[in-house]
Amino acid sequence: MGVERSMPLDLLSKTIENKVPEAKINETDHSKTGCFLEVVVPVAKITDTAEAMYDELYYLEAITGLDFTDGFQVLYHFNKFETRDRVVVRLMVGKGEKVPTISCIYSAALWHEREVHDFFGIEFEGSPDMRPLLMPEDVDFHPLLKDFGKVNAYHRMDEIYGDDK
Amino acid sequence: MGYFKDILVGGWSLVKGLEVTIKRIYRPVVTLQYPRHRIEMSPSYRGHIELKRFPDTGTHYCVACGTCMRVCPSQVIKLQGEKDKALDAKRVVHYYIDFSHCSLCGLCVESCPMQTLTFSKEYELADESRWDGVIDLVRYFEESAR
Amino acid sequence: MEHILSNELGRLIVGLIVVLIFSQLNALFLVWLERKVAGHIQLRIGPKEVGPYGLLQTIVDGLKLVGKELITPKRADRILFIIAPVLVFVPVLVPFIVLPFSKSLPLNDMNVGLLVIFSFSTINVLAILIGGWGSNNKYALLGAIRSVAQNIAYEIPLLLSVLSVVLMTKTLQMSKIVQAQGSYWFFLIQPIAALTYFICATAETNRAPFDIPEAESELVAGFHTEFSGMRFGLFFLAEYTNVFVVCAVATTLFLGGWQGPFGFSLGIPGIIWFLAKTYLLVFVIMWFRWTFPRLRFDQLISFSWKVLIPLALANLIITAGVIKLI
Amino acid sequence: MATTNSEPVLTKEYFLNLGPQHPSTHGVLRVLLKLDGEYIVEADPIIGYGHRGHEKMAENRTYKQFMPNPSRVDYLSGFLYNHGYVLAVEKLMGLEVPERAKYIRVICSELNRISSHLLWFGTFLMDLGAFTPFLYCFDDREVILDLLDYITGSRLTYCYCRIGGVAKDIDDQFIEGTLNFIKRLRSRWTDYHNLVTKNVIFIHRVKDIGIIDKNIALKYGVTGPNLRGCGVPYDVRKAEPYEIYEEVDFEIPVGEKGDIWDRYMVRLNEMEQSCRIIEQAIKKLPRGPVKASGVPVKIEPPKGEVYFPFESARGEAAFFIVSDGTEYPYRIRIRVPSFSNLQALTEVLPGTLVADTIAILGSIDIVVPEIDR
Repeated sequence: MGVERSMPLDLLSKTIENKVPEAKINETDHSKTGCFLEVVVPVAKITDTAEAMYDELYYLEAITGLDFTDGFQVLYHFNKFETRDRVVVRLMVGKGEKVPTISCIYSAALWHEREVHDFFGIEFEGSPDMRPLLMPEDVDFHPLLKDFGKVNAYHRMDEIYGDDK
Repeated sequence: MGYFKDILVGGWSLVKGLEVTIKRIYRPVVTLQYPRHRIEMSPSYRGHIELKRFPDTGTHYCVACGTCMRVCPSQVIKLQGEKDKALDAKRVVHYYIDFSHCSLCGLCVESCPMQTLTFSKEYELADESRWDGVIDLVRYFEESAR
Repeated sequence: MEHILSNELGRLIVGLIVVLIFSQLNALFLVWLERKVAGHIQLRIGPKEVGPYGLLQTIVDGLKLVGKELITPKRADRILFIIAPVLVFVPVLVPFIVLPFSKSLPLNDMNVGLLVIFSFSTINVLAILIGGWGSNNKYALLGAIRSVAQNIAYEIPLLLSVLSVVLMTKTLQMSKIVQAQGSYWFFLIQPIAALTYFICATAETNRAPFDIPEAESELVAGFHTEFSGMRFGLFFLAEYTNVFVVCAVATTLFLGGWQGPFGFSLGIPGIIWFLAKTYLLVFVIMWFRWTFPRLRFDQLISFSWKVLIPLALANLIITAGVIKLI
Repeated sequence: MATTNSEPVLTKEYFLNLGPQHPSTHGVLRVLLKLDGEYIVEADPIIGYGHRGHEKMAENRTYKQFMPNPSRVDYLSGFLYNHGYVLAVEKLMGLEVPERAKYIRVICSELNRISSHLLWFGTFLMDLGAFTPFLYCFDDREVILDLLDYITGSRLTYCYCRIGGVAKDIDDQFIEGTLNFIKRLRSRWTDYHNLVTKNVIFIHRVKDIGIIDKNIALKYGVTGPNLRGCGVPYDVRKAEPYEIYEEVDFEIPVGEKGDIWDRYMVRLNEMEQSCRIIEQAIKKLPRGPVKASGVPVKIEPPKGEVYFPFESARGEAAFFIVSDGTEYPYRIRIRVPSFSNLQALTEVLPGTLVADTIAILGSIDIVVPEIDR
């Protein structure tokens, strides 16, 4: 599917670079991954990145957690209403590391973060509300962790993402 | 003046609404009185699976290979085969499905190498106990022959 | 028998027994009718299994309700909770004493008949309030509060519209009001009063589109959320009896009671005329219910104060003026 | 009970649990309302009662075995999810699907969209207190269910798309039935408009109530008809066209303010647009196979990830799949539109009446099991 990106690439990249100089910005093939841009930022800088995204009128599609043997990944998918322009912001989160919340910028993030917390036990720092969302109130396990229940595979990050970079 | 116009327009819209419903009173009903009238199930209706009877031999071809058992996402199929000496081939002896857990995806039907599984047209499947959902397809097959 | 009937007291006792039986059967019949009307409007059949055309369905349902356990919630106010269903049902029986089913049939043709009806129908609100408050349930309380607000708003235009008829006939006696409509029915010369009365009557009986106190998509069941078994049954029967009563009053006031159109009775006995007209109005109320969405509570009240009351008041003043001139 | 106390009467705010068992919470949603009289001060939707763990299930099922699951995520637009999942896997594998299969999928998807909107129409009016439209809609919807039943074999939770095509070809009877249905649906609009759209009570109940404007939509990621109601013409079918949506001509209906009325009109117009898509697709329907030939028995997509969005009846839904190169997906994340749409209510509900709350809740068209997954 030859979907063209309808926004000039560098506009967003520049805004992000201004705010978060450490960000690694890669172009990705939309026809393969569904995203145009991949932004890898350090965990502490996610709030700034989210601010940059909000300034550019992106909305938050989803926050996804991924569990690997050597840490978590937290993926923020952003998109724009008027133009097709999906961006994925990738965080490499160590086990036990806390992620700053972005619910102060995107209200939508609150529930998504609660969900990620439910499923992976990743703590979001500064979040006003960390009650379990989908799980019952009294659960003490995180079902989507790869060491919970029946598991088919538990990989390191580079086993999946290593080859194509 | 707008005040009276609003009342009149609003009132008229209500009358139009009443007209729609009163017309329906004379229309024939669309519901089906189920236990008294029955419907034909559509040709691709999915009931629980059953063993297909092939007209040339008058029996099914299940060889208890277990493909369906492995492919089933809900693990509802359990089967047991035994070597039939007369035919010199493996034949199924018991084929259990727990229909209460089946999601009717049809993977077993599609993956069957002997093409001997099909969906039945059974739709009155209410039962008293959860164990009544467990059906032995071989017995079902034999009973349906009678 | 003759002797008993000629005796005033005997007549009253026999009448009361007949009223009790009739009101029960009537309510059961109306429940059946409602379900049938709803069914056919919605392209369904409605009850059909028990009895011919499902006529006995409601009786069976009633028996089921009688057999059910009466649950009183732990935190409820026991006295009020038990009183409420009784209080809601008794007053709706009183109007039957003065309703002029035919020329000779009003049980007691009091000269304040109309007043009796309206004073007793107001008790209904009190009962709903008691029931809603007593059940100590938030939905029930909200329903009760809504009901009170609604009834206060709708009593006024209701009485104003009735008053214009009373001005014309100069009497509160039901039979005299009917007799005054010998040549023409009052809804022809009092269309606004008739319409206002009918709308208010729908609101008064908490029927859709004014079923706000029991709005089941909002308040689950409103004031009778916590009532079970026959207590709920009494609320239910009272609602339908109430519908019958307001329609019967509408028939008396605006549709010529037991008389045929323009004085022609066409050989049909008065009671048949009366019941036919009443049930026609009941049907219209049911027809409303299965057509319209529900109003919101504040819209309902503003409709009453901004539209119905001014119209009824203007109508009353014009009527008074015209009568004075003639 | 009969306590006498001389304390002054205090009015205070109180909590009302709307749900989980309530006639109009469409499933098992619980909204904790903080009320001041009948006005809402704070609304806190509490979800998760219908959590079935589809995402965990996905990790223990092969790509093929997961096929029946997506349609159960949102049972009202099951076909769209089934379709979306298959498309995501195909994208991951780089699989090309025969033209005819694409057309068939789109026809069925749009039929499913209409049926979902019709159901919404009925239940929404039921929330407003009108019962009868519900039954009329079900009468119409029944035709769709019969049509889809005829080819897919199920009435609600379809599992008809296959990786690389569809399960079986459609026939003339289905096409004829579909065209007849469209004719029938179009003949019903006057009745619906007379009964509902023009009704003065309805208009008063929905105009200027529950406004979700562009700002709220951006903050909460509201998509679908709820977003289009406030005038943003965002539709995944146009923005990132998949299947044959690029080749058919249809419009994106939009509203102005984003109140209930706009959302209502958007959905009604969308049904008409879906009819147009179906008509065009049927006209263009090519001949040929309905299943790609080179689909391996074992589905083992290459390593990598894909985010595949598609337009469900309620907004932008998406499947995010991470593959480790084996038969089992490493992770499947399902982005459901109702999740974001419902969350926006925490901002929309305060200040409205209880009656409005029900209307707003109905108007955003949530399917609770979809949120809970």
